[in-house]
Amino acid sequence: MIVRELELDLDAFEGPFDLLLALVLKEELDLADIDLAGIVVTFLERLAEREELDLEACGEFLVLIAALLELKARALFPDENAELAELDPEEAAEELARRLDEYRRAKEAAAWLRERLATEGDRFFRLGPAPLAPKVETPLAPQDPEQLGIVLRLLATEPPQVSLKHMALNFPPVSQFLERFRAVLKRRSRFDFDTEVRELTRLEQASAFLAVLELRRSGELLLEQAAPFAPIRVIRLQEKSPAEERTSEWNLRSA
Amino acid sequence: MESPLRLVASHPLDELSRTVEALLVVASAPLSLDELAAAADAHPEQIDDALRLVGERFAEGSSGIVLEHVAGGWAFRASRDQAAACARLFERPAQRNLSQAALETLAIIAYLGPCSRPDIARIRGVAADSGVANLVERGLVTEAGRESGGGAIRYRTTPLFERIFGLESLSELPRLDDVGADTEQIRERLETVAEKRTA
Amino acid sequence: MESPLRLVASHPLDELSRTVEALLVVASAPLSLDELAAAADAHPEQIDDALRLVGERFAEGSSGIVLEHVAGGWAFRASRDQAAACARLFERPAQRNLSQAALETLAIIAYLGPCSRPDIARIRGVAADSGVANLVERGLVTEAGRESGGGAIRYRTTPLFERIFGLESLSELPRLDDVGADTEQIRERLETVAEKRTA
Repeated sequence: MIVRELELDLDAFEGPFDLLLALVLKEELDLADIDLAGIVVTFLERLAEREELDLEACGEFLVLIAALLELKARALFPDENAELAELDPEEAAEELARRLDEYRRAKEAAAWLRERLATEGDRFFRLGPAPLAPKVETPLAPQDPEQLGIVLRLLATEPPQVSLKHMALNFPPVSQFLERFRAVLKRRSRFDFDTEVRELTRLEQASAFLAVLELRRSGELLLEQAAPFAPIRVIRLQEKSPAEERTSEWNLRSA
Repeated sequence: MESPLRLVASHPLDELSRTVEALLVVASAPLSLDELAAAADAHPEQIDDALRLVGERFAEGSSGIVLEHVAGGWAFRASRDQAAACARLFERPAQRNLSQAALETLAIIAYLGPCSRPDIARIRGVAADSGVANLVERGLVTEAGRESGGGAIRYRTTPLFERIFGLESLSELPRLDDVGADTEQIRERLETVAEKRTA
Repeated sequence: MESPLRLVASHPLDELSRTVEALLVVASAPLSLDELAAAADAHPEQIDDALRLVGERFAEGSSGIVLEHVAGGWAFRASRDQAAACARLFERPAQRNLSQAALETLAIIAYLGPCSRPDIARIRGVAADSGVANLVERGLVTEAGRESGGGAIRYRTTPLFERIFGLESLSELPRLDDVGADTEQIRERLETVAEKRTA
């Protein structure tokens, strides 16, 4: 399966995954409008149609979707002092762009190598020694036994911590929060998103927010925010109250 | 070889080209100009001249054996028009059957020079363990020491890699900096988003 | 190729001799008449004729490469008058330094006693074994039975290893009290660190 040829049929986009990536990178498509969960579902469906698990496709897909998720999460929480990388938004943006670019370079270089392999495939040469050549034996000079102790000691030394924090983006499943918020909305007609997720890590909060967006998309709730950075109110949709009323109600209660 | 006063025997060019032929037919890897000069007991410039002669004798179209400059040295290979016969003699070498993942890993190692599995994983976003192991087994990459202080093992590409891909050296890899403009674009876009949100 | 009714294309002799040259220059073992015929897609009699032509082109005295008929078939070799140059190519000065991989592998086997390739790879934190075969070839380590239950082959160091490292016996290895009091402790320590390294 070729991931970049994955045919997508989303609300905001219809076409191959590759085109979607290109449009996102060219700013012609706002990631905020893209239903990433929909892409995952499409991929899983295609995957399920196959008899064998295509690990390579899975790997490639994970890289791409993780990058998109990260981009989307960053766009949604640009002001958050992201603990996941301890970078300020600008640095994070730069780091992300750099990494996406690095990966794209690797892919381009790989494409070049593949082409080269095809054009150079008719160059045959001998691997290994010639049939009638003398055997080479390279004698080893005397060695210092101290070297053995040194390398073993090095092997027993804990390696310096490599920061892979930004690699370990374990996005908790959005579905977990879908269930949770549905349950909350059964008990209460509205809740304060910030309060609800206060105890969670930033990553969990990101997932939780994606879940809330998903519920809004499916028409199960409404979202409200009085001003940028004001608390986000989540309101069960069945409740038919005009926006103004809800706002005033909120003001009354908070007064 | 080390002595600056060593007298280099004068070789009629023809004789020297026969020496070069002999050395190349028994060598198991491409030989550099210096290696050829040392073995032939001649000056590198003389070897250069001899190689020209050998190259004329063993050229694509006129001979089944072809002299080529590859992987930092000189070597014989089969002429391209004999590829079909060679393919019947050999299985397609494993080195030429590379998955997309393997090619990406190889590209990263080739471009970044010695780099570790965490480096590769960071760029590809997936664990590089089996991919690297596979390339090591095929002889396309090899260990190149550790990161400082007992860190991860680093890897580099081998001369075989250059030979398989027909590269005279790694510097023949195309530059990829034309992508740079896009980085700028992506960064600007991300910054714009950030500004909008914090405004 | 297996069909008895296969039509053999008619090869101008010159073309066929180029095919034979190509096959011989890529082969790592002498090729029999039948092998050459199969790969060249020609009749053995035609190959016989082509070999005569190749033999004339690559003859002692006129070329540095010489066609030779040996027990297993046909192969190229260096001409006799180039023996001195070839000897210089293959005579290598004693190697002074072992690679990081070789040194680590030797140290692990020397300190921990018989180890399998997976053991070594795990402790070194590499995905693939690179180098045990090389150490066996050099006579520095040798097989020492299998892991219990028909597991992987284990290796131990040899008397040559002790001689090269100037040790009367393995008990003379530099002490590693700071790493662990005995082999078991050292092994545990190495395995703990290895896990962290690959985590």
